[in-house]
Amino acid sequence: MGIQNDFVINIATVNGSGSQSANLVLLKSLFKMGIPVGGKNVFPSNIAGLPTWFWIRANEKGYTGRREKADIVIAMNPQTLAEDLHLLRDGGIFIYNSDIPMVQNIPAGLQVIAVPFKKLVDQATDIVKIKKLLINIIYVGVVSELLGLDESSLLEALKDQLGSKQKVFDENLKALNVGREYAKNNLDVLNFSVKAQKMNANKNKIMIDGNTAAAIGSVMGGCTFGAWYPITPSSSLMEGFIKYSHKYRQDENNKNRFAIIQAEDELASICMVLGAGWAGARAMTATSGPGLSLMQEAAGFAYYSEIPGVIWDVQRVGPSTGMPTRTMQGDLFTAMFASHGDTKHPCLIPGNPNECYEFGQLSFDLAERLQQLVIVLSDLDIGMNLWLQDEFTYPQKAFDRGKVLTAEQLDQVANYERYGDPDGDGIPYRVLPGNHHPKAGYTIRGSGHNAKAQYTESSKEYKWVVDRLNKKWETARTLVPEALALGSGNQKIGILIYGSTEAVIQESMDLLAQKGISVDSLRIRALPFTKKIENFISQHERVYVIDQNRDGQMFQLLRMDYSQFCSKFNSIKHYDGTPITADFIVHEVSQLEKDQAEKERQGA
Amino acid sequence: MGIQNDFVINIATVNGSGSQSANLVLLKSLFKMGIPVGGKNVFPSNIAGLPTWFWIRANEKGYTGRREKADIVIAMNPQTLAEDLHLLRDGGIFIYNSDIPMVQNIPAGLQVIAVPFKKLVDQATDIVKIKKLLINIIYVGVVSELLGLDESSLLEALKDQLGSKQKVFDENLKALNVGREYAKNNLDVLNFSVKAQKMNANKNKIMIDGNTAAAIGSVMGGCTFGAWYPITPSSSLMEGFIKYSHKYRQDENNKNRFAIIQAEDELASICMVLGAGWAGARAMTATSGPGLSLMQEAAGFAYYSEIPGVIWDVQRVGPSTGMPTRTMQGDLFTAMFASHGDTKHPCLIPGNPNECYEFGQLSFDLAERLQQLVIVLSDLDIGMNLWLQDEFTYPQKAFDRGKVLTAEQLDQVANYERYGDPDGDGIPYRVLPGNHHPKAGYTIRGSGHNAKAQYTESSKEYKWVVDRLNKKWETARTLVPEALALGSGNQKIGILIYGSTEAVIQESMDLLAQKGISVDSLRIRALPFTKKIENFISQHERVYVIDQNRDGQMFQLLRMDYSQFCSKFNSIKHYDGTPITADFIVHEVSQLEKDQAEKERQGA
Amino acid sequence: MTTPGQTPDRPDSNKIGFTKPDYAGSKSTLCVGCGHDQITNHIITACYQSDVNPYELLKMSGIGCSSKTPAYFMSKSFGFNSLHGRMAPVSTGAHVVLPNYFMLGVSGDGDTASIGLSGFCHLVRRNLPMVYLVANNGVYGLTKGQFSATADAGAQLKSGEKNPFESIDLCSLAIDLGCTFVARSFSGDAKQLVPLIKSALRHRGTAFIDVISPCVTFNNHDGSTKSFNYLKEHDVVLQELGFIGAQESIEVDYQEGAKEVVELHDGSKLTLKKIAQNEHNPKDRKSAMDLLYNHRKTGEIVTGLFYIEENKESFTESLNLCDASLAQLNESELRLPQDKFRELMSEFR
Amino acid sequence: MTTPGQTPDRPDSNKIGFTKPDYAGSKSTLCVGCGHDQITNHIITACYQSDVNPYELLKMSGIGCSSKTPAYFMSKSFGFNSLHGRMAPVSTGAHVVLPNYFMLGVSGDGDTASIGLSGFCHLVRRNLPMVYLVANNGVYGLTKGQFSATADAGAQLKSGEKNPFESIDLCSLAIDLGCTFVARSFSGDAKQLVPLIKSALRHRGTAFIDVISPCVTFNNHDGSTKSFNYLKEHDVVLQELGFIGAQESIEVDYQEGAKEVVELHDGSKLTLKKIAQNEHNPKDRKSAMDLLYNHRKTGEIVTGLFYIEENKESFTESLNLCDASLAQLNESELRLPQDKFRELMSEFR
Ligand SMILES: Cc1ncc(C[n+]2csc(CCOP(=O)(O)OP(=O)(O)O)c2C)c(N)n1
Ligand SMILES: Cc1ncc(C[n+]2csc(CCOP(=O)(O)OP(=O)(O)O)c2C)c(N)n1
Ligand code: SF4
Ligand code: SF4
Ligand SMILES: [Mg+2]
Ligand SMILES: [Mg+2]
Repeated sequence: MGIQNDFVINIATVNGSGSQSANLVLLKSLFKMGIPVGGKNVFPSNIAGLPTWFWIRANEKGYTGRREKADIVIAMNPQTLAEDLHLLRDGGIFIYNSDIPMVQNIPAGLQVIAVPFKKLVDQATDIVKIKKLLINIIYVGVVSELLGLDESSLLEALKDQLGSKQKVFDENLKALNVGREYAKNNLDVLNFSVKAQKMNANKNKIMIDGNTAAAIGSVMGGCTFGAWYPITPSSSLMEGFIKYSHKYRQDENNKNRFAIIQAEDELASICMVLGAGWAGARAMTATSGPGLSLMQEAAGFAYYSEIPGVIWDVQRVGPSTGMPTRTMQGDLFTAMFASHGDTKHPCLIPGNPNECYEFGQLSFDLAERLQQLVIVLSDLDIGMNLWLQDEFTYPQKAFDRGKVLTAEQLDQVANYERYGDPDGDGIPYRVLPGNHHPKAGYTIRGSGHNAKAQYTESSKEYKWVVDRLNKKWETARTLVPEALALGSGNQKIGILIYGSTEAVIQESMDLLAQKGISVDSLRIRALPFTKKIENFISQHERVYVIDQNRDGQMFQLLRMDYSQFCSKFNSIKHYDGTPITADFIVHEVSQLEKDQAEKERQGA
Repeated sequence: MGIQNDFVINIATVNGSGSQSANLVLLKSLFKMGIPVGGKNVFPSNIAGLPTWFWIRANEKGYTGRREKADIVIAMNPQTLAEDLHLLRDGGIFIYNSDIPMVQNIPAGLQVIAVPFKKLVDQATDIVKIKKLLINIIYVGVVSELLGLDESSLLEALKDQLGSKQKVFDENLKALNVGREYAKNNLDVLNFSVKAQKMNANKNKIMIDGNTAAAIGSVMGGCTFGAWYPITPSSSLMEGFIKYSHKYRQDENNKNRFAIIQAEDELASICMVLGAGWAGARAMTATSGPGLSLMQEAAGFAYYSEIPGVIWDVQRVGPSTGMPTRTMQGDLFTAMFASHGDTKHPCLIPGNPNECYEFGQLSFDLAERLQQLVIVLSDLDIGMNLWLQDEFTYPQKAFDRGKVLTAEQLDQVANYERYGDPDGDGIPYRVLPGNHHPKAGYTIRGSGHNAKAQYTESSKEYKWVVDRLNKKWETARTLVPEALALGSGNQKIGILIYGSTEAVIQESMDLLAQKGISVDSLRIRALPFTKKIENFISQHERVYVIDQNRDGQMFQLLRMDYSQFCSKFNSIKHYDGTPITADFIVHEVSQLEKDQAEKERQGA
Repeated sequence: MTTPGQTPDRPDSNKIGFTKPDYAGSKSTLCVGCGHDQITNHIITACYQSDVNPYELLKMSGIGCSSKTPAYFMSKSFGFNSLHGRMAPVSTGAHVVLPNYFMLGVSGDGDTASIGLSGFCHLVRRNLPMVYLVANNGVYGLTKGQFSATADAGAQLKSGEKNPFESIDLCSLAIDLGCTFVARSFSGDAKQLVPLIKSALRHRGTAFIDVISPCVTFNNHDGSTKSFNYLKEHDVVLQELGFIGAQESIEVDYQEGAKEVVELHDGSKLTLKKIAQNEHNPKDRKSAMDLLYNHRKTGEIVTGLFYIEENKESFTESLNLCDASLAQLNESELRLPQDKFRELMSEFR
Repeated sequence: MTTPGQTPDRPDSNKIGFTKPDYAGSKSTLCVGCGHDQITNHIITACYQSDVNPYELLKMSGIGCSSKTPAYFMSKSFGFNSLHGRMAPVSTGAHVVLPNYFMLGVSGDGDTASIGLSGFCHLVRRNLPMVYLVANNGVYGLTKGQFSATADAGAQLKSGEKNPFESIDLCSLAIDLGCTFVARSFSGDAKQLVPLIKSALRHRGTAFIDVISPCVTFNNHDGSTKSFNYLKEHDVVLQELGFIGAQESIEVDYQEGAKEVVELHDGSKLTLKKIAQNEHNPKDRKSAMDLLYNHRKTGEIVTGLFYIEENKESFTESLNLCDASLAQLNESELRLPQDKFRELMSEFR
């Protein structure tokens, strides 16, 4: 009567020790067995030698978000042994390296399994240099046996991860088997209480991180220009874009259909995006909080001079440098209001890697349609962790390059104004440098200008343009991706979420339902808010807004726009740097519901 | 039956032509005559040759804010002659230079006076070089005669402005008299419909701009360190601080009790402030919107590492470079939420130069007490225009340097924690570099840290510190300057204003009262909001929030914090770059009141 | 292809059919007598005379009086009046999309040597093909005359305030950073500046020209080292410069032996005839540096072409760009085809 | 005054009574073998041996692996681990308030030559008195090994990617900008780096030391020009350096004629004995530049003291500061007295 296909394994190691590949073998084995699974890497902000944890969650129902406690901890890091014990649920299994002295005061009820890794690795290899590395694959061997992993899936995963060189593969395979043998011969494998069983949930699924997805999306979205300055956790996004561009974007003469510039800092990278966007390229940069802060001035220029461009902000924990390797949804204000003096930007908020892929494309359509910066607010949890996702769909639509006039089209226009509003939607027509029509040339500027793009200090002309920009904002509201609902829509309670909270929303709703609290949910996917969001709020009696930041930034933005509904809003905030869990949401909502019931009883 | 001591004169010239001194002579003459008066300079963002207007408003009731239309226009700039006609109220007086051809289509009812300035200046001097300059003083002469200015006040003002060199003074005096003589002999002075009459309203008053006031305040507030990068309209603040520091802050050996650094940019100036603030100096910078945008990243560092410092943001029109020589209250969001990842800063919002002086001092007390950046949101209208003010009061209180432990005090503390909360108010105790106690030394950082100032990536330790920062925010709420009320407090309608709208609030209330709309008003002087603001809102049926920006930023912030009162709020926005007028407010409020009455009637 | 506005038949047309007024911009709003307006005129002359198509030129700038000048020349061209200190990265982004366009940037000493210093250095390091011109007056004109970082040590403001810091010499800095075309000139010296601009436009990497351009309002008094008078007295002209277009026959202006000839990227030629006696070799970085260091001590302002290198790879070349502009590629050129896409997806299984 | 922790009686104490452990910091979290940890050790040695009071030293840094090092030495000192690229302006602000304190900054090549370049240049230009040390590994270590701007042209990443751009030579740049103490060293060369740090601490302006400090994780492979191996093969040591404290008698380490002696600000001395044959004169800027330019062509990395100038006014001097710290002045020292205040008010009437 053990657990089957519903468990969390947490592997505690140090970074730079090579454990990452081993952990991926484990994760991918489960994936290949058809079990829904997710992986999260909790790593330090240094390069080697500090504590790292890898969380694997396998769940037949498809709940692959984070869970607070593990069923199994594999404790390889002596530094954190004591605290790692507390990562286990009651009755959990603690597998540790018996070469290091075990701590005292083991919580009652835990099952402790000591494995003599040093001895085992000596069996696996004589090459001293690789012993440290191979220990990792040995714990995979041990645990795979305990869980009863499907052998062919395991070997396939090993091949995927470590199969590029036969020698390396052989070494690892040997070590894997040493681990498996050890378990078979020394541990009570049969009665191990946690088991994995093949199923068939992963057809047409992939395992991918959001940064890679965004990189692929940007390629498919026709981005031809990237400028960046490395920063965790966004670097892998641009590095992915570089990789795929080189691989898939060279023409028949091996010439590049893209340009990617590693800039000297974020001030430069955003300005390069402005230059390229003005000249007509689909241009983007990727960064995280500190970089976004540095981009504020240029963001205002883009807003006022109406240059399209895309910023990916893969959010990490602030304030300031904060915790670069932890996750947070803390940059909503900074993104939406980036820059002084009445500036605002549409933001897209992907909830998973699939949406990173989609928004990698959509962001450019919107940016060019609206002639604005579009800021995509991803986060470390989406960007760097491995999510189980539907395979991406091949784009069906052509690029929407927005309102651009060619020289020929300009000939048809009587009174061309770069900053006019002929269509009444607040969006003017662009001309691109390179357009040789005599009416085309204009000087773009961040200083006051009139509809004709001429410098002005006239109150009237100034006001006309900024009022039009406000009209454009209302148009943006109709173009940004719609919020997504879950649930019947008939409940009294609504939960408003956004971003990576997606990973746990279905689980939360199911758990709440089990507790007798039925809820609907709506996931916001963009700023400014759409009508559907307003409707959702108006149709529910109580609305819980879930933020992964301290200040409840989405909650605040909602109160600002929908203050008429303010009495409905409740704020739930998770902000310790870890991804939010269903347990947390369930706990908070039930608590608040209980308070509410109490209040009502007293009121009654 | 003309107008007496209640008029607006608008002088249209080009900048760099020397008209500014002449205009000040006129302004100061009125001031010295004891008539309440204010002066506003509407100048272009270049150095010479473009249209400039100087507005003088004299009003016996003390209404010295901007008024939409002038009673008298002195039109010296041929470029703007046509539009200048429209600056006049119906029946206004248009004095122009008859050397330039007059425009056609003069609106009916205007009184047009042509003055042959070229001929007059030929009488005033033979020196070709100074003719252009002296023309300015000639129009002062003409108009002073028409208005009937008190001769001794006029001469005193001339001496103040141009008396430092006898020769210059004599030349100007001669020109002034040429103008006066011309008016006496050629114009119907006696029946001129606008007159100035001596009164006694300016006892203990001064005429000063906010930047100068802030500079004096910073000196009196013990600021010893300034770092800046020039930007309109903030430059004169720091230049004032430089001037007064040099004049009043040298010790007996002519050594400086201050250091002021012209930095290479705003990134550097704010970082210099952080360095100096950390080391214990009262440190400030002054900037405007673009600079504030560049300071975002460092602002977050200050917030998280708890370094005191002061930023003066003298706001100008955005977005982006915008209109550098026009006024706006557009940086509220940018200031309050400066930086990514849950950052927020207390802001002070002076309403006039006197408060610039006060906040020049208070800002440092608050910054050091709270160990935070304090951002003072002034604007171009306050900062660069001349306001009639009560003479500043000499400070009675000592500096509040906040919680700082000396080495001796550290000896008494058992468990010193740089980022602890021993008092429960969210504010820790600082130690300053230079403190030689073994417990003192710590490394300040913008990365995750615990109460002991040690690097951390622990969720628990991280959360403890940011929760404490939130507690500090609540403490800030109790320390920032209280909002100021006008009116009986018993009205149904409340007006919430802030900043330079102060100049016209009394006038607006009086005018509204005349229209039968009695209102109370409250002027917000800081963020976060105080209890008094909440009370004001709760005690009024309808609340008009007046912003000088397009997006109603204060309105939005209020809705965010007081969404329970959202149905009461109405937003009034003025954002064309000119200072707001009482007429505008009256118009908007009465319109909205009419709508309201209509609604109520229909509802009933 | 004739672009609109070309009138090849007119006698005053240049080789590509534009007359001088085709190179005009809107009316200057700078102070009367400002050096920057002189530069504007020289740019117009240079572009007109050397047959630069205004439709194929991008005008770049930052913020400052100097950065306003692009509005005052060549209205037919697209211009980017960017942010203070950001001309360099904005130009970098734009260039990549239109690599075959001329790019001419006018910045100020504040814009480049203060707030924009890092961008400038990195642009030079990348050898971005553009003419980067600094209208150098030693002060922040537009904010009313504070010292900039190019103000010389000991130079005085009108107020008498003295600059305590050594000036940043943008030319030696550029040379040190590997800039491939480095010159200094004076806004008043059409004879020198016009051929410099012409050659700079044909150079295949970053062409940097530091033009001393007096600010008549804030830095033209005694005690200034950037005033018209100071320049008149201290300008040491290094060479007599000439430019010969690729189409022109070299004999026009070329006498064996008397002049050094540098062949530029497109086949046009820059000719140099030494005036000042010195050992300077404009193809040797060390020699160029020595020249500058020697003159620094004397208070003289040496002007002319200091350094030129035509063989270094330009930024554009390092990017290995396809022929079409990055702005003009379509879905089929940019997206993975279906099969590749499926292949890629399979990597994540 | 004895500051706490001083134990002058112990035999292993230095002249001011501290033992070497008094200079220790917390445990390094850098990769095993990282050059930066070597630098940490040399700093500790230099400060201990040359009697630097840890209570009177400020440790500054930016962000990067290198910028973490101040945490790993001298825990008694106050430290400022600032923002990426902002060590320079933060140091400038702090120095002004505690001008008599030693200030020692450790930055990275990314931190200084990329995002912090402008601040670095302007700090040098101001001659801010501090030791500005760059732990230069040619890559961004902390973000996993991308090229930085000091990577040499042609240098290779582990992936094989080649750097197309010329490297920024922070030493020649510093010299050009008027830096008054410019040296290069290698993290593995205690003999050279320790006396350099000692002298740099006693220098009265900006002392810049570019220390090649290999990144064992991302830039220590073949093809790297900043690897331990490359350094071993290409390091050309210019001089044998020595430091003689102000208190020490000069005879200790000084032989007439054999060595050049530079007297530092506080009376201590730096001695130089030429090793490599060359014309280099460390007191002449041009000579220092020539040295660097000559070696650049050869692929050699010349290390040693390139340039020193003890007479230039430091930033602090230009500020004409009062004796008391700006942090410690009180109301009566800072406010106008009542009468002056009234006088001032009357100006606005
Ligand atoms: C971020 C920012 N900071 C400051 C300013 C104010 N500002 C405008 S122009 C200028 C200096 C211009 O100096 P320079 O580049 O030398 O041009 P000049 O006017 O002397 O030709 C400054 C500081 C600004 N526009 N933006
Ligand atoms: C504004 C900002 N951008 C980017 C980063 C990410 N980042 C951290 S360290 C670093 C580079 C460090 O390189 P270097 O200074 O050479 O130090 P090293 O790690 O090589 O010693 C970068 C880009 C950041 N922290 N802040
Ligand atoms: S202020 Fe100086 S730089 Fe600016 S336009 Fe006038 S003269 Fe030229
Ligand atoms: S990554 Fe490189 S620079 Fe960073 S600690 Fe490791 S070896 Fe040192
Ligand atoms: Mg200038
Ligand atoms: Mg590095």
